Amino acid sequence: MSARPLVHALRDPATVTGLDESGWNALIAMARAERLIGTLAHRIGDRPVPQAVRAILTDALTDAEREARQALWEADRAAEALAPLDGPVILLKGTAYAAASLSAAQGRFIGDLDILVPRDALPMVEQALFAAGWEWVKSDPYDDAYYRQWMHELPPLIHASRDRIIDVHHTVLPLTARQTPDAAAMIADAVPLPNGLAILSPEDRICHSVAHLLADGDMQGGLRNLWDIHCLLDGADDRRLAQRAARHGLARHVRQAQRLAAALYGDGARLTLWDRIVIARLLARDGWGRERRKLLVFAFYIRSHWLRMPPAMLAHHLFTKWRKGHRPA
Amino acid sequence: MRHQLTLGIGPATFRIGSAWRQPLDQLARLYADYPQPSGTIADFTVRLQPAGFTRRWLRPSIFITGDHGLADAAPMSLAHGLLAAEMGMNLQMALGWRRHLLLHASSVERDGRALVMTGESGSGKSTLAAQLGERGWRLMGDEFALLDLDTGMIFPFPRLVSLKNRAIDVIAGEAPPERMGPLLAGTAKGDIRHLVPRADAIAAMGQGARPAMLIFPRFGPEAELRAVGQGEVFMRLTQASTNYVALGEPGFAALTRFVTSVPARAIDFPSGDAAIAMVEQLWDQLP
Amino acid sequence: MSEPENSPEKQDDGLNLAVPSRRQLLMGGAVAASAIVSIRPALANTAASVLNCTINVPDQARAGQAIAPTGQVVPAGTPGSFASAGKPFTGEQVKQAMRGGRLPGTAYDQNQAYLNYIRRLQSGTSGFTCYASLQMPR
Amino acid sequence: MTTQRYRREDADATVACALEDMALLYHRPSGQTHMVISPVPELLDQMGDGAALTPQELHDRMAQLYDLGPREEALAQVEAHLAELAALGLVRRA
Repeated sequence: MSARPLVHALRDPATVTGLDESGWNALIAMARAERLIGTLAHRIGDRPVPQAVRAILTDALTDAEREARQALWEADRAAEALAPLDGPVILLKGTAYAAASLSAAQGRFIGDLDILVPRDALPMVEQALFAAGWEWVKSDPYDDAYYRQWMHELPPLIHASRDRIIDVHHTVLPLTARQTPDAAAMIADAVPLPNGLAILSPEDRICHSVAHLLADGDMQGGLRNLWDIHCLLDGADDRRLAQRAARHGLARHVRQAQRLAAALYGDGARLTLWDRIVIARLLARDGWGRERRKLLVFAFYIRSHWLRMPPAMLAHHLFTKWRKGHRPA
Repeated sequence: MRHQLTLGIGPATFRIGSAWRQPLDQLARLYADYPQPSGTIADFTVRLQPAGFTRRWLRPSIFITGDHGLADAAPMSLAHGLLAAEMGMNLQMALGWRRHLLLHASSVERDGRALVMTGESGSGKSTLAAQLGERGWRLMGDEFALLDLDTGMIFPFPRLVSLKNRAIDVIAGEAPPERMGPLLAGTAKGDIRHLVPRADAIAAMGQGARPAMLIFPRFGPEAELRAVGQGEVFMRLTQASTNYVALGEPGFAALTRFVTSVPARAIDFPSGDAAIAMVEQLWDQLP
Repeated sequence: MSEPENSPEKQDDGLNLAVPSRRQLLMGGAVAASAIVSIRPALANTAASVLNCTINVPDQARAGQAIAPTGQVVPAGTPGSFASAGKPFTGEQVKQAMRGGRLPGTAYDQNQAYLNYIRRLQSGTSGFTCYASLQMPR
Repeated sequence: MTTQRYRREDADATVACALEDMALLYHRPSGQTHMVISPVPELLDQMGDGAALTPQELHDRMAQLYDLGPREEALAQVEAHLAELAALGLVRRA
């Protein structure tokens, strides 16, 4: 048992009408575990489904709608707090898709607010956010220094009265990653929004999402990330995308993402061995919502750290974390 | 998962998976009289899974999770499996239910009208509801009261009543042994036994009632009665609701309708009997 | 038991709550104290406690620890921190202190630390704090 | 006294409900509920026409309807309340 039924339902929602009761239980549990229940509800639309399922899908759409509204409000508060700086502030990921009402946003779970700012604006941005009521999620000096030196973002901040988290990025991948995407070019080509914020250009949105999935992360929530990419690729200009990907050193990753999206959500693609391993990791979810293929998942977890930093520093980092009793979340 | 059970409580259907048979057997026995849910499509999945790789056999301990989970939920011993399953269902309702405003409150019904009682854990609301349930009131629920977003009616969630410590003997004296669950000794919250609601309360679990009074009960040194301002009632009910924020404007409309139409009292009581007397007296004074 | 006079149907869409008579308008204390409390279920510990019962500083589960000036709970004896209050404060006492008064038996900066702790009680995961603290053992 | 202007964007962004001892505001764009006491309902009411007002202008509008006490003190309080309303997004800096 893997997450394949979820992939099938997203690719071809008409097929869900053939599901029996245990099939529905499994589909709903894995969709919730992968945080794709809202997207699934949107894809199914008003096709006939059992009454018990209709109630669940309606709840999911209500949640997604509220989620989008709260995410846009959080962006509005960030725009308000950072307006005096009049430097570029670019929305990333879910909030960006919602702000530009892209297809990727429909029914999507959004969660934290991610923004991209020029690296030299970080101190002013940090100060402005503090003045407007944000504070560190956890004040741990080691994390703080580690983030500032090696990571592509500030430590996460949480707003005192709204309990919403903001991640401020100054580039796309950790500074130590093998690829070094051109953040300045992404900022320069950003598309302005009415509220003073901006979103990445269509090509850069894809490159950013691909970098997050294939060049950085341990693929937690990978099916959702790949669904974003599948939606963003729809109508993208392949030539410009290939040029942009090359500029960011992500050409290989973007081509792989195109194959994976076509294989899972599109009309199919010829897959390499590495593609199949990645797909096996993405589908590691069963009909009870449990993560499966634990060793494979753990291997990708180690890989994500390896990609972020050279071995010596990785050992030091893990040792310090272990000594401070940090359990991986 | 190795073992599985589907339960219908009030309007919600739960699919509970477990690595062990014992908790599900206990549940099935205690929920035997409950109407079978119309189908097996579940609103929520609950999982009782081993807390660690070896914990399936070696000193088995349960990690409670499901559609919604708590990363740092404390593992529980298999001996407390019944309680773990109950908490697993509560967790899903608290985090996932959207079809009513969920109030962390107990409720009972008499002649078509509902009495709602809310207060922190240990305020005696479950025990009081159970006692009223044995004295001519219909028990609607001891943990969650479901406020209908359109009509303002209260709907039941008649799960097994969880009795803690002293309350066990109080209720054991009033309810027949076959409606009492096993004694779960030494849980994180002391000794616990479950009480199966009366058959008529279970049969009527689909019937709502118009809320007529809200009470904030509290176990206290001496009997005391205090009116509670609407501002304070509203504030405390937003704390006692786990889905108020998630419901958005319909939640605001439902809660303001409740607060402006249902009179509220805070009662301190030194004993169960004193509490029952105060409740009956307040209820008789209702217009 | 009189029915409250504003029946539920009278829900205003505009904001014509204000009574337009030339009455004295309470403008707030010396320092323009907040006339707004934003509901967040995470307010459980503070708001409900502020209105009528008691607040322990820090809460019972962490009784032995101390309070840093920022209001965070730190190990007892941390330099610059204040020992726990020992006895709970009533809702009224906290309400007065938040409006510019002082918690009984506290020095100035000790009072600030305790108030920061109480304000910090307000942050927490939204929606679940009230439930988690009731069911899951700390 | 600053010349910062404040404006209330659209009146139906908030739903209000009067309780015995205070008023409740549900703010649709943020999904937040606020419990408010005087002078906040009165201030918002006076800004209902969406005009961009300085604290002084708002104070003078209010002073026609209410006794706000000594002008100097009341002005400072109007400005403080406006700043807090702006932080919550109930009004906007114009």
